[in-house]
Amino acid sequence: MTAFIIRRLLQALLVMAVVALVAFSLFRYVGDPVHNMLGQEATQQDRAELRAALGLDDPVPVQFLRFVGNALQGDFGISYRAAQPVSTLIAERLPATLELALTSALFAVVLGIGLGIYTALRRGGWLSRAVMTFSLIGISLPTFLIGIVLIYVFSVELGWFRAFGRGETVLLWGWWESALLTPSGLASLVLPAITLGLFQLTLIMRLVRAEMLEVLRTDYIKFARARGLPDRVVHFGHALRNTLVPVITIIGLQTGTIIAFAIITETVFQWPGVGRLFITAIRFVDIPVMSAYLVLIAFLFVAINLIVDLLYYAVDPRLRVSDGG
Amino acid sequence: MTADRARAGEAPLLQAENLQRHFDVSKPLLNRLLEGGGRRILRAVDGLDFSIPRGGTYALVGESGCGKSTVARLTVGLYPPSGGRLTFDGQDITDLARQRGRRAMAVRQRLQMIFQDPYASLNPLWRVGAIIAEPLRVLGLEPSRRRRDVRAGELLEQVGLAARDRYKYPHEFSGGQRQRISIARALANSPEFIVCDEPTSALDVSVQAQILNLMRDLQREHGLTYLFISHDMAVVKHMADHVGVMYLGRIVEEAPKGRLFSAPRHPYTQMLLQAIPSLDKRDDPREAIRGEVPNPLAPPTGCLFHPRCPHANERCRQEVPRLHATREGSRVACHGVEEGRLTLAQAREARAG
Amino acid sequence: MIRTRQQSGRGDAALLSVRGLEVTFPTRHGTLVAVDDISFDIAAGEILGVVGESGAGKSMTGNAVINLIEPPGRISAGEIRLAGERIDDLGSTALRRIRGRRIGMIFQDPLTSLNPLYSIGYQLAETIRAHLDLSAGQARERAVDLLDQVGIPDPAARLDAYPHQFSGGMRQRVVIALALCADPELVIADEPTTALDVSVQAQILTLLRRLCRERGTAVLLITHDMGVIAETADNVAVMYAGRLIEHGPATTVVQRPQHPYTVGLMGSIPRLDTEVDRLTQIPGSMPGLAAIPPGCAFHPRCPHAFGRCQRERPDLMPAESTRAACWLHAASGDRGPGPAVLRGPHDG
Amino acid sequence: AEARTLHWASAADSLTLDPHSQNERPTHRISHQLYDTLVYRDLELALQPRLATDWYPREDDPSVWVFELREGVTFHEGQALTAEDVVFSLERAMHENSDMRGLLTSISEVRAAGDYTVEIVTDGPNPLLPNNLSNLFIMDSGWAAEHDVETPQDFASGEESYAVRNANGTGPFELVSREQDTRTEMVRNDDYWGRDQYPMEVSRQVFQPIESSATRVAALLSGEIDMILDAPVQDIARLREAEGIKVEQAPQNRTIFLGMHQGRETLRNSETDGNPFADERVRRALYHAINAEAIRRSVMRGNSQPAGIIMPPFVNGYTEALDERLPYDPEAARELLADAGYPEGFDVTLHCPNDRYINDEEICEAVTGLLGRVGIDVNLVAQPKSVHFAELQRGEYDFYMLGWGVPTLDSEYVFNYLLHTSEGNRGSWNFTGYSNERVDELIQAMGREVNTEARNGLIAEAWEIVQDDVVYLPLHHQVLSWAMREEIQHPVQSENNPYMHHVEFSD
Amino acid sequence: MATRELDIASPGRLRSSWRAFRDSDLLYSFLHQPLVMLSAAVALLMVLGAVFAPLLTPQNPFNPAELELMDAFVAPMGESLMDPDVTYLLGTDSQGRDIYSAILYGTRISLLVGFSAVLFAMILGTSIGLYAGYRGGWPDAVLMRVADVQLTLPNILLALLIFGIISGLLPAGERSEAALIVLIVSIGLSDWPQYARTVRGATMVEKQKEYVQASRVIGLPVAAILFQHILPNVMRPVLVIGTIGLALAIIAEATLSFLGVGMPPTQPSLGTLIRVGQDYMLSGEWWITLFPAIALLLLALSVNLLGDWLRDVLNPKLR
Ligand SMILES: Nc1ncnc2c1ncn2[C@@H]1O[C@H](COP(=O)(O)OP(=O)(O)OP(=O)(O)O)[C@@H](O)[C@H]1O
Ligand SMILES: Nc1ncnc2c1ncn2[C@@H]1O[C@H](COP(=O)(O)OP(=O)(O)OP(=O)(O)O)[C@@H](O)[C@H]1O
Ligand SMILES: [Mg+2]
Ligand SMILES: [Mg+2]
Repeated sequence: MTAFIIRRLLQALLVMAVVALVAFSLFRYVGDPVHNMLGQEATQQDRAELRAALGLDDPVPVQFLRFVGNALQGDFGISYRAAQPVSTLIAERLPATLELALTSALFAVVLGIGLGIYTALRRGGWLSRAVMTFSLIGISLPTFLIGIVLIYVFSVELGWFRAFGRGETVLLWGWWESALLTPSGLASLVLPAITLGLFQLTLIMRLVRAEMLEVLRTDYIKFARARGLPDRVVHFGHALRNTLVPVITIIGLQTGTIIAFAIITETVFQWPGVGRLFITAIRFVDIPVMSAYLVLIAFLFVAINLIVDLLYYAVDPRLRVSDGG
Repeated sequence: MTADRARAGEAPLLQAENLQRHFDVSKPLLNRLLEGGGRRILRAVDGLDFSIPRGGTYALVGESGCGKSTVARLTVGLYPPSGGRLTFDGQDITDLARQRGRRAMAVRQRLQMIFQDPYASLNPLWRVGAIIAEPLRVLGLEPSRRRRDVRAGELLEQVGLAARDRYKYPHEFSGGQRQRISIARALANSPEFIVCDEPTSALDVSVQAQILNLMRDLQREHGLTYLFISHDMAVVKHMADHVGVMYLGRIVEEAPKGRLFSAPRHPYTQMLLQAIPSLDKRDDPREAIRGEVPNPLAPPTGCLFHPRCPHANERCRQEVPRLHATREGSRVACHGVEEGRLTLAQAREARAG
Repeated sequence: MIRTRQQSGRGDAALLSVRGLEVTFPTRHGTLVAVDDISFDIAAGEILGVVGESGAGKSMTGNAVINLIEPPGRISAGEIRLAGERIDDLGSTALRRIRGRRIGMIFQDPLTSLNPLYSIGYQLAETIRAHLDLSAGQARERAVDLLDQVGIPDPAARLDAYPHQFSGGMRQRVVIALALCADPELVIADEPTTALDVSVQAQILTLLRRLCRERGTAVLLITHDMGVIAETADNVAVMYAGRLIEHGPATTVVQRPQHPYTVGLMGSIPRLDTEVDRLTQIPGSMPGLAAIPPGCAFHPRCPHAFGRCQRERPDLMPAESTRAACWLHAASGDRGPGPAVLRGPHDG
Repeated sequence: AEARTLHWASAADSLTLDPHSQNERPTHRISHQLYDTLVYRDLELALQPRLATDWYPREDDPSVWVFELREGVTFHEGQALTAEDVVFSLERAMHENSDMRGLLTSISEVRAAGDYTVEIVTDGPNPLLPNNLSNLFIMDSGWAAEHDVETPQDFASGEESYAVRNANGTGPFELVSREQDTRTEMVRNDDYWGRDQYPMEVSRQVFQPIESSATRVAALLSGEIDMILDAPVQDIARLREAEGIKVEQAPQNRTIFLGMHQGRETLRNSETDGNPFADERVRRALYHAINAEAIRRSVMRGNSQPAGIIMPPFVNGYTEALDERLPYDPEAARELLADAGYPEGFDVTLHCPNDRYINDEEICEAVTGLLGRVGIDVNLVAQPKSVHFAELQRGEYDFYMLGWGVPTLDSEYVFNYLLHTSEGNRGSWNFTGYSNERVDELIQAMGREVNTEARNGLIAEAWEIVQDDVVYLPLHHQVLSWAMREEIQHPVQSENNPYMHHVEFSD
Repeated sequence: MATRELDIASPGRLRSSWRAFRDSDLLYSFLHQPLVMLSAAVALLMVLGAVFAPLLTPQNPFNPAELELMDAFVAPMGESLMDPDVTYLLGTDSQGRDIYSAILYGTRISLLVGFSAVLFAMILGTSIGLYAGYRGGWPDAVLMRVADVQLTLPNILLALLIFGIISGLLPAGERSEAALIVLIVSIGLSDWPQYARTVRGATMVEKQKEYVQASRVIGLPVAAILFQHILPNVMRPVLVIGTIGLALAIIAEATLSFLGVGMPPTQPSLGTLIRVGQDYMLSGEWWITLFPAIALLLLALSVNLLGDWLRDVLNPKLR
């Protein structure tokens, strides 16, 4: 167990190191940072000064270490575009993305697991078929189209929900701008959360269904039936728990995916999150923001993966107890 | 008979000396550091000596996991041994698994293998004709595609199928028929020596009989030498001249068939024989059978069988017995037999149950 | 002790009575009949062995009894009675009171029969409490007791262990304990030893036999191993291509089989006590369900087949001390060469 | 007055709150809410007093402008406004980090001539100086010292300073919170000096940039936003019909045109040898090939005014005759190209912004098609404005789109930036390589000439030359379209600059 | 293919193949699922339409010179102002681009990007998977760890990143020309782990199978084993993933283009058309965005349906 966690941590560190290297190379080699900052007009002297100020004359490993050191302190430099520290930009936007991602993850997981179980248990039923067909449409509809349609129908035509931004926010703990506590914030959250969650929902649902069907075919389920256990126990006690083992991984990964997919939703709904920051950065070739976002997302993913692995331990005794031998 | 020839001093076709194969199944380094415990070596085959005379059938029996298949793979060069020596027709083939090139091919041409699972041993996407002709093609024995095709048909007929079956795919055949196809493939390069790894254990008895008969017929016809592996004592008795009983990677008893079955000396052999349900006797209390095969990663000290042996004493718990010849011409690795605690009479009695 | 032979006909005396059972699978090639018009009885305490080659329909028969046939397969005809009460048409609640409570089941593979995520204590207690009105503590006690009976050393300590911490033989013992949780009247054991090593096989069979004898439990023992039958069963039913072709006391069927298939089968088994140069072999192999020949399903492989065999399907008919579905034993009319030809190689 | 919040939106956000760091409209727009200028352009673009109550050249010295300051004005944080602050602000705006310094090049000294009098000394008489001050915001010198923002933020190198996120102006609104690219919230400054002079009915305003035009419209339609500054041209018809919403339009102080680099030996982004643009016939051919009417009709939905000159109509020096376009005549274009030695046309890369002007990318696309018809193979590169302008200013383009407004409302501004040979402080937006001695002379003379009539003569002559040289390809004058709730009363300001303290609610 | 050489010419062979196909579950289940047949028809139609777009369209929407600016915003079935003989079936956009032509050409891009990206990912992933699965040991561990990590990064994000990097490296003028390649590479590069993991798993199973051992016994070289035996046997799941991956790649391309980092408006893919058209959704020119959206949905849906069906048919476990 400890060994497992330590190994995972080491791997996580390795991943982060690689990501940092990519991020660093992005900053260092994609375009000339000095050129990006000063433009062509600048004098040789300006350039040399900035070059020295940025430490670009040091050996590359030193630069990399400094990059990592700065990154560890949350310093990713200054955005070329917004002329503000990247860390500030991200810190301002992270709450928005996290609130959106978590809401839609909740929506996707709860509904996805529920529908997955339902369609697996009522395999032939018309409702299951309808849900399955619908889910295929859900997978085939690009997220941005869903968003556009939702905006058009529910915001423009019906006027039920808000079409952009996150409404009024309140400041929690002095740094977290939360939109979950205001009516306009909640009204703003509905459409983006659905948009973002729909794709994940269909994925989770189809996965749960497939896994559940697989599990329902196993000998131990047959044996559980043969032992005369009630259907409820067989389905929810035995089948579901076994289904959850692989599903947990996917759901864990989905949470990561949701944060990344938020890019699209945030673009469509003008949601002031890190995703939109990133997409703007890409369009503006704003390298510091890109590399910071990369590091941030990698960090989130690594953290989520770690949590998923630990959850695995909780669910599957085969991992928990060392096989006596 | 073949046994006579062997006795006449002719060199064995295949000889294994102190053959070993170890698998490193250690946990990753980090776990070992944190949780203690050193490397874990699984001694799947741990010092085997046997020789197979030309034209004979040497059988290896033992329970699951005792290393039978590993021996099979070692002898045909699918694994390199971790130690010991393998000689084929006087030629050292210990390193066959690592060798390419003409010399190795010349050896491979004389060896073949038949596998257990009739469903997995044929590539489902290849036509039967191509499967059978593969050895001819790979070993370069028959460059002409047409002639290979014709030859595949002949081989199919030899094993009791129709020549036109070569255009079909494996899934169009039943288990027994597939095993015949496997045999046809094994015969394609006219090998002298065939390793049969439980060739019938996945088949129904009625089909098993067909295959066993076929194998015997082919042996006679082509003068084949078999290394026959099985966990079924009755099948072994039917097929073999000489039997080696394996337990946890070692041979515990080796004897000519007749002797082994009439007077098994090693307590494990005796137990195996008792464990077979008899068609004639009923309701015998088979309480003598105890325990299960230990985890090969944590084998017992001393005689590997001692935890399950009714005759074990302190020495058995500590000292590893070596194979030694008995007066009757068999070899047994048992302190009890060596010390005379377990006599021939006891053996006969045990057999009679 | 060998029990008296069960006669078909009145099923009142029997614990389990199966009549005209038919299991079918609709497929795109038509409806496949996996179990075709099978009837047999099991008395209380009796061990009935069902033998046959792979695909003969043994498992289907066993599953049909406990109504566990997976769709699209279904029982399409016949009736099954447990102690006189029909159980093949029960609703799911009623069925649950039968399964595990009155009929226990053991599957072939102990590796996959247990849910890997729950401790065996949990699985035992869960089953016990599903059927018996016991408190958690009592259920636990009973679980310990059961584990002890199936020969698991130090049962109280092992209760919280998970399936993967047991060896194959031990796991099968746990499975048996689970099947016996509520002291069922009948146990269906579907190849309980096939996946095990020979030495463990013997132990499990001995255990199963002992427990059922002690409790007077009837057993439907499904296997393809004649040796197991000979050693364990009182009566034996031989299946071929979904049909019952011979039914009689085990010793008789083993020693003096009456159906040509059984004869061939016995001859094809290599034996320890006798030496033959060649085994008897039945040519060909059992037909697939989609290609069962008309008349006697065995006739294309039968050395004694004659005209009638190709046309008419034989029912079980008395043949010496067993009953065989073979026209050679027909009481009158066209009986072909007669049963005298039926001499297996081992019949001396 | 009752509390009224106004939510308004526009495509772009202010880049920084530092009022001297960037000289661009979205930034000024916010600054105008928070800071005051000495003078400002009202809704009719007339220069009006703001912090200055009066201004005049000193009678004894025409190169000194005297500004009388309003008394009793305080900054949001309470400091009183004095002449010191004005001097400080002007000097700050002349610092090399300042983007405003181009407007102040003629100033040689700024001095306080009393607590409420400021004198600005120029290098020679500069009759138009006040025109340059309408976007020059006044900061508190003490506050600046306290927060170490005495020099403007160095935007290019990404400097972050206190003034970027905080503001202490004398303006009608005070900053509550600001999240870049997301939201800027301001409340009414109840101590504003003009509290009684202006309606000041808006008690709180929230500005949110909304990039996507469809979302902007949707937000207005669904009621989340009360006012949008850049109603997409395609949606104007619908917005007009929408209940409770009105669209107000006015010609904008901006003309859209294309520039061609005619000075270099060979084009940078082209396979063609030499520089076709160096030939006046080629430039004229391009002019003939562009169907401005079709662009107006299709791309702009009628919401633009085809232009023949690169300045808006209300600028001094403008005449209708100058604004007459050369006719759309692809035939003539082809002939001219053939004459110039390009019968098969040539290839060129057109660089466009895609988030700066109304339908900028679509216009360029249309141009691409129109030029394609006369054989000119245009490779279109559309990029965000920050990239576009950065690259443009680095002189990397051969053929580009630009829009120009004239805050001073005088032609000299256009000449100075766009047509003077690019050297020193002059011609700083002339990326065409155009250099004409006579024009340069005229431009310099315009700066000195105080006689209006003579000056207008210089302007007319200069226009004649450059129009004849076809230095730029004018496309159209932009029309501003503001869409808002019907109850909001605020006519369109032609600089596209709403003054929220002017807003009245009609209900 | 390797098996080609092994085939033995004979009339029986062909007949047997055909019979095998005719009797196969594949054909049967295809013919018995109207929805699947419908989606196959739709997919086929769209592929044909895309391939033969130049022959089927009145204008080349990628050539600005062919666009008639005065014909902008013609409604579906509307007539051209300039040439009354021309009717715009699905209307035109702000540039006078015929939406019908644009959809066919856009589908072309979508399919081109989709197929190429899938092919790229498939070849890369399958090779890595085969190697890792067969070789085992530390290269396997390392490669799969990389795949794991990459798998956690959604393809859109990765593609965006790769796109960002390549854009940073290319001068602006070349970006739009390189857009197609960049799209293919970035989508393809982000999708390989799927194939690698599946193929690796299947290879590990397959290499243990006795038919592989049988070939090793006679000394068949590793490369031959991999390509003659293992590869064909692991292709089924690869094909399934490939089909589903095609739908995903098409969506990814549309999404990237929608985000404005894909195809430029002068060479619009379906995603670009939707993005551009979105601006006209409220103004009444619904056709500019609606028709491309429908085309995209139909394409993705039909491919997804086919993929779903293939997976069910090729995976007997799921039936
Ligand atoms: N590649 C391998 N890596 C690690 N351990 C192995 C490997 N191959 C075999 N073993 C181990 O070696 C031992 C002997 O295996 P082997 O397959 O030879 O047994 P066997 O006698 O053939 O058993 P069975 O009757 O089940 O086929 C077993 O414990 C097995 O787990
Ligand atoms: N879902 C199904 N669809 C069609 N046929 C089936 C299905 N399940 C089982 N069968 C067929 O039913 C027949 C009887 O199967 P059954 O499992 O009872 O055989 P068995 O005698 O138990 O064989 P084994 O010894 O292999 O367990 C077999 O021929 C099998 O192919
Ligand atoms: Mg083996
Ligand atoms: Mg079975």
